[in-house]
Amino acid sequence: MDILVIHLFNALLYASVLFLIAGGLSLIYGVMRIVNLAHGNLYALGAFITASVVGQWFAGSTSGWLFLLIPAGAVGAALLGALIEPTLLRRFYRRPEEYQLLVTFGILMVLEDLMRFIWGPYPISATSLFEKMGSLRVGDWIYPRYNLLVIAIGGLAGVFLWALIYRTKFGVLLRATSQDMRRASALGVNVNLVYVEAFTIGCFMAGLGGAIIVPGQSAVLGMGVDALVLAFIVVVVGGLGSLEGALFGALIVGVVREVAISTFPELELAVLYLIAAIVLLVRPAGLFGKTA
Amino acid sequence: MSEIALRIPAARRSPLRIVVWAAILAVILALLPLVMDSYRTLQLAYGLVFAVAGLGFNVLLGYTGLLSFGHAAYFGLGAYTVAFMVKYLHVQSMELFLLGTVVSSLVVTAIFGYVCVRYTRIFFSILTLALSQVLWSLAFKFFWVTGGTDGLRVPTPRLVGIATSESEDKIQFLSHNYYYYVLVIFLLAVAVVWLIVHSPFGKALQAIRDNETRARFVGIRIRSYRFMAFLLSGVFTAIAGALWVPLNGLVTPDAMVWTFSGEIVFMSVLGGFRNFTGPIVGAIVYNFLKDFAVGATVYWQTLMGVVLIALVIALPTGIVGTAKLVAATVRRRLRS
Amino acid sequence: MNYLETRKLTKYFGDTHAVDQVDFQIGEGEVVSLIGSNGAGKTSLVNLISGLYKPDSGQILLRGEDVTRQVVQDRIKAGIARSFQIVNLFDELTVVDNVALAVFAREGKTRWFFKLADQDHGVWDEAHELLKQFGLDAKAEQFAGGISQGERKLLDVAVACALKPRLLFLDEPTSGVSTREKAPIMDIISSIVRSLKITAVVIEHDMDIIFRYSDRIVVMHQGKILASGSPEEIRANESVKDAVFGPTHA
Amino acid sequence: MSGRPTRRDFLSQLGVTAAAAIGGSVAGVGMASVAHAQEKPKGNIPDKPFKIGHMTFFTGAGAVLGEPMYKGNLLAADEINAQGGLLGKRKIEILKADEAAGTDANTKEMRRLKLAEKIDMFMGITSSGNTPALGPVAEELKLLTIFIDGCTDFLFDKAVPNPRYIFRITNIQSADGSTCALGVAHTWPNTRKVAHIHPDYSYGRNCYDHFSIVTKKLLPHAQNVSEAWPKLFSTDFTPHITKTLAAKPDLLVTSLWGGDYVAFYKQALQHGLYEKMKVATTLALGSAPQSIGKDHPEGVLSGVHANYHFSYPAGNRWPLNKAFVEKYHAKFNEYPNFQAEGAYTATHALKTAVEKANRLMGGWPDDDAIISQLEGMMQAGPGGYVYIRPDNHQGYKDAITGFSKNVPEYPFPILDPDRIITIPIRNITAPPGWPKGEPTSTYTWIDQTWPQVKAS
Repeated sequence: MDILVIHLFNALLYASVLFLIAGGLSLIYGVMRIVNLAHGNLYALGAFITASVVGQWFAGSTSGWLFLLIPAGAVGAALLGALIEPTLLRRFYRRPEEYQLLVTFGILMVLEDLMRFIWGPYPISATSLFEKMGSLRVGDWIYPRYNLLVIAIGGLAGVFLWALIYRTKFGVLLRATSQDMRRASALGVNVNLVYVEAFTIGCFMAGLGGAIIVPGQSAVLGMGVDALVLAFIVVVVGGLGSLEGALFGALIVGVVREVAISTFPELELAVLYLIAAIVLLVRPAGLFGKTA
Repeated sequence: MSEIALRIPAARRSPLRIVVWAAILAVILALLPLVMDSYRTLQLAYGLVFAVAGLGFNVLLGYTGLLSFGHAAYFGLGAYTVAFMVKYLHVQSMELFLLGTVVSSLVVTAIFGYVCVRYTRIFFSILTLALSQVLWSLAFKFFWVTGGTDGLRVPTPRLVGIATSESEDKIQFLSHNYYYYVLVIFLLAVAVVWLIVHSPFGKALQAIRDNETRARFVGIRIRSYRFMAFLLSGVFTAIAGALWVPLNGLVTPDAMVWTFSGEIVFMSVLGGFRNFTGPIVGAIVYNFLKDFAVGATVYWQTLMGVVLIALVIALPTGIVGTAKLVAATVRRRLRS
Repeated sequence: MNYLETRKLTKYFGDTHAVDQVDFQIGEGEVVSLIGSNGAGKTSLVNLISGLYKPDSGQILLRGEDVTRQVVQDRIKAGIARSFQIVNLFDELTVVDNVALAVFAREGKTRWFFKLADQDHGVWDEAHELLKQFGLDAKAEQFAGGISQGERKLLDVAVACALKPRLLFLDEPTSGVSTREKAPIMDIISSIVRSLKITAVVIEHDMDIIFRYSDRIVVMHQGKILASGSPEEIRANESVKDAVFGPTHA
Repeated sequence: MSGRPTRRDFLSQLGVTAAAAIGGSVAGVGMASVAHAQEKPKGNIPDKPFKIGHMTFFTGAGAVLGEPMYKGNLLAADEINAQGGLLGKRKIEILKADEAAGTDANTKEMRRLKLAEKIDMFMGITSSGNTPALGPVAEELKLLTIFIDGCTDFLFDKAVPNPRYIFRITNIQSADGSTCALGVAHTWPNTRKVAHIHPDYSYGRNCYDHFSIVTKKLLPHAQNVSEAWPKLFSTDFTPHITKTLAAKPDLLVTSLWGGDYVAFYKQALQHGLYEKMKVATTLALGSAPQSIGKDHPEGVLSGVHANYHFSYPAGNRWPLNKAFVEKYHAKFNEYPNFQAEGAYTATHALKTAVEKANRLMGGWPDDDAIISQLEGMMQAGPGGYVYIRPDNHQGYKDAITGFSKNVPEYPFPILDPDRIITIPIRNITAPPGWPKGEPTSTYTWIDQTWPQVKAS
């Protein structure tokens, strides 16, 4: 029985981080109809920033205030997003997809190098926070408390986003722009502002995903490209542009991965692509998506 | 509309004139190894191989309007087909390799194509990407068959039944005998693809690209045409993969990974995918460019990334498209 | 026997009855105008008959033969063609390519891989001939995306005509064109349709055009057929006035 | 049953020793190569630079291994250049190339370096996926090459069975799994239930295979109770840890390395994994010694690629090591790993070969002369002697492993100096002439020639 709880925690842990990455990707697609291939790099950027702020600048500190520095990575990723959306991406919304994909592919390459330039080749992490929280006893098992914090943050981010989109004025503007940009624009919505805000929120989520993992895991070069492929699987399963889809997609991927690792370790990798392929076969727009 | 206004329709030229131009180009390509060092010749051989892949890829992107982000799978499939034929069937003949590649790629693209052509736009891109990653993870996982990350080695093949002796210099072989072999296949591929895209079938593909609904309403069965285009595209890309293996000497799952698919897209856009010659020029230039970047700096990714971003912003029609536009402007100026 | 007949043809979009149990007939060689306010179901009816939509229920009979389940391509073979309200062209092909493509498709030649399209002189001669009839021959080598709106409307019809249809649906052939250009466009279309004895259904809003060019007028309202008759009969019909032109239009 | 040796007998027959090692192979012979290094070269030596193309991971997650490799090469080149260069004349110039560009691009780059940049020699390579790709290319190019790592058995088993131009300096991959298993058999002979966590690529599988075949011979009662194969460069090992804990093993064997191992041990600590089982690793302290914190448990069998750890040979016992570690630390502010040592030793082996060849024939030696000197060379490096086998051009150095221990001198754990385990490499790798086998020649050699020990 206890082990089921542990497995559930593991699945939720993975799903929380995936939801933050894929949710951001999906949000951006939903509003701007652009698939950002550099999205995984924003996740990596969040991880590197938080790891260097918490793990390097304040390396000796044991203060509890350090927890408040975790979102530094999310803020950094959001700032970068707020910078590249108006300067680079905006001119591509009316252009064919191949150009959108390629410009973000170019950004991916540049960001990958930029992180190496700033942080060097070695993995960095911020483990003091992970250790500080210690472990929790579940029957015969002990489990890191920090992982539960990650799950909580993932859940809270989901609730917050839901509230933002369905319960605020900004959410109304966002949904209006997403459904019909021209009409929203005609009705006096500042579409450009909505775009930059939506993109920034999407990047913030990706950055937060990276930021919350570094106390327990580490920031390594190349993590962004891997994360992007996983996020793709999530949005393919859940439906591109759907936040509920991202949530369910992340949960499905989290659970399937946990089951695969503990029962068919050989399939850890392949099974995720297979789910994506099968879902696409049955429901091309994903479980929660709408076909264009 | 604005992008259409930028372009000029290709003038209808007599096939004779095109054949003459192609022949001149072929002669130049055939003479280049005599004046270039063996290293540059090898680079050109790589460029021609990728050009074959680009030609195939562009049947889908440029002519059918479908952006595949999974073409590395077919390239890698061709490469692995050759490696399997060496390992399990002890075949050495390059012609048999090419034949085997055509067969294997027909089977796989038929399955993938059947699935993929039901969708368009970004859904098509993501589906092709996901399916290519399935192949990649199989190549990666089934190491007892594929060698996993170690990959599979491919020795010097027999060309038109002539074996090369062990003692012969491999670089000499690759930059001469094999270069000309690649050149011949490349020219054949150019001829075949050119014919296909200029056939009524090719016109139908372009019609589907431009306007799916209207294409249906002139009586074209969209899906089966897309499926045929998918097959053609996959087979030519797989042939490129088969040609590439002897040059590289080894195939690993890297040849199937999605970022390599991105590079194939990069090449086509670099040359200009709305022109027949675009992907050819793009593949050759890309090859020299990446080679230069990797040699010049450890931050080669930044260099390539900046080139890509600058390209899509400033020269969306690629090298060939831009060159045509410049030529047309100059001609207009001269006339007035 | 009617050339085309629908029986209780029905299509819903959610709760909206776009086409509601419509029985529509047209005789061979007739030119019928389909009128009604926006959302009356005119275009939906054409979309059902031409095969763009699948009906929820009802039947479509072409020369007495049930074609309800046929795919678009088979209906085209049977002689049904159409143009579009919002121009549907192959924008990145030339004007003559647009027409030639329809000819190639009609002759089943688009399955040919290894034959140069440009060398099939029969097809190109036919395409140019058709363009001449539509007054578009001067624009033959321009991109279809680069010609004027009026020319695009004409080309849209020309592409449909290149299929040698027996039954042609023209969905607002003069919409989006200035009033001055409307009559010349309709003159060209009408003369071609009449000379080839094509059965035609025209959706239009411009009443002058409707009364001038149609043999018969069918009025739709809220998914149903409200009235059908000669231009004079329709002009006199009070309920049509209310439904189509609004009560104030006296 | 009389034919079967006991485990203890067989281990001592293999030469597995664990002690406050004096380093048998290390003592006495001393600094021969260093001592007569500065003889005046014979004949006319050109003074154009000697170009070495150094390809390793400068980007991506592999850079954690690549950077130290380059630094080792750089340090040795600086030392040689300070004396005027090779034979006092030819300064070493290093051209960097990024291995992360991909196998295909690497092949091209090697060709470019040789054909366009006209390099005299090629060094480097981290990934075991890349040596089988580049080895044959180097042979085709007739390019003198010393691979530092890329340690797969596959290179000299299959890809280049009869090398002429290529050499490899670090140990063979199969030695990692075998050394780890011998360490376990020696230290924890009562192990019954074994769990595995390996990165899912050839290195992980190779470690798994060789650990398994050795334990089959030496620990007949041991059985596998769990296997997990996380992707290389993963950061979340939570499910793999859960799976391992659920199987309740006596021992966990893992070949995770670099950032993967760091993330793994931090997470495992919070799950109490180290308290519930013994842990044996193949590369834990190998990739970047300073990246492991003092929170890492002591007494973990800590592999160093069966090759080198900067703390051994310790102190003044082997001055080459002391000097190397000090210079490296002074220059780069970090401690060298096996890659740095390998690249450093390889560069000095080149110097030795060039000097010897010059003494024999005078002038600048051609590649064949250098190769003939490298073949069969016994080169003293910081980690002890490395012997370059003439038949397969592979560097052989005694395998070492040990147990993690915190000492006051370093802010990270090192190998417990009192319990270093060394094994003569020839006893755990297939000898010359052994037929090529699957998955490796060493595997079939162990399987067919090692006795099954008596169950105790």
